[in-house]
Amino acid sequence: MLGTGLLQGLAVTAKNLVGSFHDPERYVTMEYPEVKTKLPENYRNFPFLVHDDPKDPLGSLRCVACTICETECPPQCIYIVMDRDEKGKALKRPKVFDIDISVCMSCQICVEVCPFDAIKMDQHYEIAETNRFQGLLLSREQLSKSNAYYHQLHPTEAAAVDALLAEQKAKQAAAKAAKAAPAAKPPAPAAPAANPPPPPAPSAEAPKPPTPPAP
Amino acid sequence: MSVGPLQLCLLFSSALFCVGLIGALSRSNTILVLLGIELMLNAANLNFIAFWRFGPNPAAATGVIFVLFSIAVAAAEAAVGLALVIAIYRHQKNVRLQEASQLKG
Amino acid sequence: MSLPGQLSVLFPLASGLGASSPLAAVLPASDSALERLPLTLRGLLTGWLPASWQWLANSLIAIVVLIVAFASLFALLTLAERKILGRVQNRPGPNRAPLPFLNLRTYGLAQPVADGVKMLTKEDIVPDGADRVLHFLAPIALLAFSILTLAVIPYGRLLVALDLDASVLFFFAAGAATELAVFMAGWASRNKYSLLAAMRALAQLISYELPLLLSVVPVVLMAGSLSTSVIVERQGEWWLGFLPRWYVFTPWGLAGFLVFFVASLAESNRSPFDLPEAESELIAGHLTEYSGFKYALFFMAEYFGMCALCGMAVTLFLGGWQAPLPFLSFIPSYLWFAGKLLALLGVFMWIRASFPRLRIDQLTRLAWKFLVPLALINLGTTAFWSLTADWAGLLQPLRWLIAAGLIAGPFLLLGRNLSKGLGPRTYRYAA
Amino acid sequence: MTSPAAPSSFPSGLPSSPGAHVRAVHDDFHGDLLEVSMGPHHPSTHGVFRMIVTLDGERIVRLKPVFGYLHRNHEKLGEQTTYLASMPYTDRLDYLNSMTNNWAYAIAVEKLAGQAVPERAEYVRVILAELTRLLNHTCLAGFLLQDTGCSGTPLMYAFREREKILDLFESLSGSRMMCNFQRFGGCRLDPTPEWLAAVRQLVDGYGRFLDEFEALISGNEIVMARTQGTGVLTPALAISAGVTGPMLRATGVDYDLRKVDGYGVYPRFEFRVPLGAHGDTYDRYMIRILEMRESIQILRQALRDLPAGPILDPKAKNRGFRPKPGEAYGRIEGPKGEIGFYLISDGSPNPFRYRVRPPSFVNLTILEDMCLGQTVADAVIILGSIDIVLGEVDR
Amino acid sequence: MTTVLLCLALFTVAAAAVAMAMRNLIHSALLLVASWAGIAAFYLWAGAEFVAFAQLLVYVGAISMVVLFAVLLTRHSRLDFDREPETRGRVRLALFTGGAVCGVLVAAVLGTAPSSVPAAVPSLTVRQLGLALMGPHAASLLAVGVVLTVALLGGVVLAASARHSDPEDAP
Repeated sequence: MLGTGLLQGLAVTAKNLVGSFHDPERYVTMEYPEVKTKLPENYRNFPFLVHDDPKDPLGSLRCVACTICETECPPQCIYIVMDRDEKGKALKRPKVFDIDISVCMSCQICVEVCPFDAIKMDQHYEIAETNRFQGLLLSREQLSKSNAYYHQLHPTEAAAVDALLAEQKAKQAAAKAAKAAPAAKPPAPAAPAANPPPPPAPSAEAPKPPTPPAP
Repeated sequence: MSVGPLQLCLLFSSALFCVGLIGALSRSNTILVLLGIELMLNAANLNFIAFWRFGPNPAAATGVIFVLFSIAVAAAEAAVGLALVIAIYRHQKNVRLQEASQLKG
Repeated sequence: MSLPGQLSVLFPLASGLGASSPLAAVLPASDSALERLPLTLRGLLTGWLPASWQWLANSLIAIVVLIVAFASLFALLTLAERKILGRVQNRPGPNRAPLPFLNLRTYGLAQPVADGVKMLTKEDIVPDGADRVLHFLAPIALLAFSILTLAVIPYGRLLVALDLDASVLFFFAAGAATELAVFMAGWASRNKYSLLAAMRALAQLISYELPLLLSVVPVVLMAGSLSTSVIVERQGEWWLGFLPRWYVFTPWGLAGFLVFFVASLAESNRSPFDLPEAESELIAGHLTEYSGFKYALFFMAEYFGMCALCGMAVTLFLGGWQAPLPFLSFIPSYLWFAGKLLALLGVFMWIRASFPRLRIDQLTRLAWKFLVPLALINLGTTAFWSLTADWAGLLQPLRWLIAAGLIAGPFLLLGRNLSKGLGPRTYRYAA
Repeated sequence: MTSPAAPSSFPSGLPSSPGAHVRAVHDDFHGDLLEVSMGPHHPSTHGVFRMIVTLDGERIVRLKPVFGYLHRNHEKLGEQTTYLASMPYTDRLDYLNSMTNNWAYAIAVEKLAGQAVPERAEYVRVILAELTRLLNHTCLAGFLLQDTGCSGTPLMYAFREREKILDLFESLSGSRMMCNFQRFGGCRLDPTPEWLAAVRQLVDGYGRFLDEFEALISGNEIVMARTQGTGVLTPALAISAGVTGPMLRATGVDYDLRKVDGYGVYPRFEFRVPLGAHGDTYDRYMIRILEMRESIQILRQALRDLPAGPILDPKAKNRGFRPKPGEAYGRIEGPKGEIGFYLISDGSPNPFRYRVRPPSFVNLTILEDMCLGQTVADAVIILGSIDIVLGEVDR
Repeated sequence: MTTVLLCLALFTVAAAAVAMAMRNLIHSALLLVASWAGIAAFYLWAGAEFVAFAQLLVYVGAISMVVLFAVLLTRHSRLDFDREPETRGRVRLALFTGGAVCGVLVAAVLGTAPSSVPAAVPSLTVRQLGLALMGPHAASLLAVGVVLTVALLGGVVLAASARHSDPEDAP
């Protein structure tokens, strides 16, 4: 009969109207600034750099400026310059580490490819800025976050990383001890088992940083 | 020469009638010609109401009833007339009265 | 003759809140003070004026009260509509606009104020190439005609702004002009979407004016009057002493109410008949090129029209301001009217939240192939009902049965014809 | 303009110079046909898509789709970046269905490199693909009804359920829509038992939601009147235009890559392929609803049979990946149709040629054929029923 | 009360005259609607309430819609503008004829002695009107009904058949 389908539809909407007052399943809005969803541990949005010593956030960065992430980054939003001493010898730490998070697409590939567990994904998402260029171009100082912060964001993952690093350290210490004893073996590279990092070769074609025009 | 309300009404109606007449005669757009004729019909209706209102026997509702009938007929006229206009338009792609000289399409 | 005298000649039966109503005598002596409250207040305000000015003052008061009451109802309705729509869609609806300076949210009650401020401060844009005069006149005309229709609805016992002998006719005459304004808006905007909307508005009006009027004829037939006050009075009796004799509780009244309801959804451009402003097809239809205050006027007029049609439906079929049960008569009549009006408006919103939109050819087909025949058959049924008014005893149920059959049969047949070729389908699966 | 009765001479009395452009508009208004440009900014074009519609009254006599507003060089970007770096870009193709895009791309690369995939990963991929199908079809039903003129109600119900799936994606992959989850030789992360339990819970509740949604929509006379018989697509035209996915099956052609190719572990599951008979908008809608019900069955079986084991092939190499020279085409049955990636390797870290076969784009090509003779209102819902995502159409 | 009448008359005639002179058909139609509304106001002034509302309903509500529809459906080409030389003579002729008719009418009206004006507005309720319609005028009512029905059918047939018979209509 004409109209039965319409009545059925009206019944559904009426059920939802009433349900929105007593059934949390039918009232799903989170009123955002007051109430925030609990982020899952895996949540990612923009990368940050992990440092181990809160007293020296820049000096204790795990990053060795190997530029793997810079090469692999799909939108090429990472810009790294290795720090060098006066003689031009690489110091294995970044002098410049910039991430333009207005270009970053939160793909996490930098995290995956980093052999030193130095770059991790942040979860801080309230990053709206009125300044399109300077405000979203994060430098080494802004990117550097403590390991404790990393633990806070991704506890499981961070624990695994810490265990791995501790294991490596132990191995390194053992290697050092072994080296001290026979003093013949070459030093083992401090790297995870899977992929030894290719030699950091800052080529001439390294992507230019997204130079912001002067405001 | 005195002008009572009845005369005023009649003058009003004559003026309206002439406006309709001039429009119907001068325009070549069929729709406007029809509208001019409508206007003349309306002017005639004005007379009926005026005579009913100021006439000797307002209790008899004849004037009002005549106007009601006239409005009904005018509606019919408008409906058929405009249907004709659309038919003409579909046939000759314009609504100029001068060119609608054939009854057979 | 003084100015008010001239005006009263122009509208001989206009009487301002029913002072010279033919029904003035029916106000029961036992009426409570609450029931008389509006009249008492008006008496306090205008009682001291000379007689010829009193009429003018009363009319002005009626106009001001009507506009203020419905403007505030409009503000509340916009909020209520969004709240209901929100709740149906499992969200809270607007609830954040705070009261100015207090920072109190009060469930979004300040939202209409915020909307109003926004509307008033927006730039008024008239497109290049638009017909400026018509573009300007359209919202004003629409609002004016919508307000006119509000004048003849009896809001309570003796509470009618314009108690005409032919008020039902007046209502439809004024209501018919609203689509003209929609057309003006659409055509004057010089926008193709608006033009399409204007065409749709015209087609819709022509189609739905007829069932709307035809569905009212039975009521006029049974009440024997075109006056809304009389129609409400006639529904004031009781079956068996306690069941209300509203027209909707008869077979022909129910059918007439449904036809009227559907047609009034179309007349007020409400979903599922909101084709002139179909946002998914025509952006905003005739409103596309309107902004700021003009847009607000359109919005307001739309709600006024909706209120007027709902008020008319209440008056014609739902017993107007009559209480549903005899012992509830102590509640003032205007409150009953307000309750029924709000309930009907709620149904309008509920429907808007539930249904998609029809297509223009389906819309006209529904009118011509379903509503008009049904209304005509309903007219015949009403004639039967009126002829068998003296059937009593066992004949009474028979009368009900015959009348119900006369409605239900054609309803089923017409419905089947209308939905020919449509229906749920069964699907096969690949082997 | 397009008017056949274009005026040959201008009346002498018209003012000549001021507002010449206004008179041009005037001509538009007085032709027999009305040319309306729907889009690129239009509520119902699902993004920046434009239809130049020529109308006779409300009937469409010509429809010219214009796209490319969202073109961003996807395929050339794929040739400039490494194989792995293309993976997050595939998320952005059909941004509703990143999981299936990822899978199709992963299959192409795995074919190219001869990479094996662990069984657990195959199951997880099926689970994610079917969740994506639920997500996509739910959204589509909501959008389609929104196009028909519902004031948001079905859309909101659809989004309510979609959010649950997105929550699952977020807790698994870290992102709601840009999942970037598949890797060559498996998946990036192993789903936890809690996550699987949450999926199970969602799957159990989804049938209830579908019932309620269908009660609101499928039997609704207005929906049937609007969608039945509009935008009819014949099987012959659909096949010759290369239409795939639910749109093809709605015409009655039995072609589902899950059955035809039997990729992944699909042959192990029992499911049916619903087929339409009319090829109209209602069929396209209903086929998707029925496919969702089948997806629920697949999900139940996959969750039941999910084996233990590694999620990523230990020998898999994602970074510094250099396949041997060769070519490969990997395709899967995405929610919108056949999504495929064609790759040519020259042995370098970047593909020599990277090509996407986007279902939205191919399905969109027959829009005009379906819309001719229908009204504007129909064009909107026909476009809605094709189920396009402009990110994939324009690439 | 003559001032009200004068204002109404002036408004109505002016609106009609401008409407007839307008080049833009939509403006013409809308001005004519205003003029019809003026006539309705005149009926109200004269105390014929029912006729006034009927006039509004039929003219403002219905006929105006049909006219606008006709205007929109027959999107006029520029040939329809009345500015060609051959029409000038006709306009002059029409003005002359109209003026002549007007002169005769005005002379006739002014030449007649005014009748006595009834003091009060005649009261005519809807009930009386209805009784009169169904009583002495029932036959004419039936005839009008038949005319309307035939006109409706004729209009539908005319407008519908024209659409099918035109092969050029198909794009």
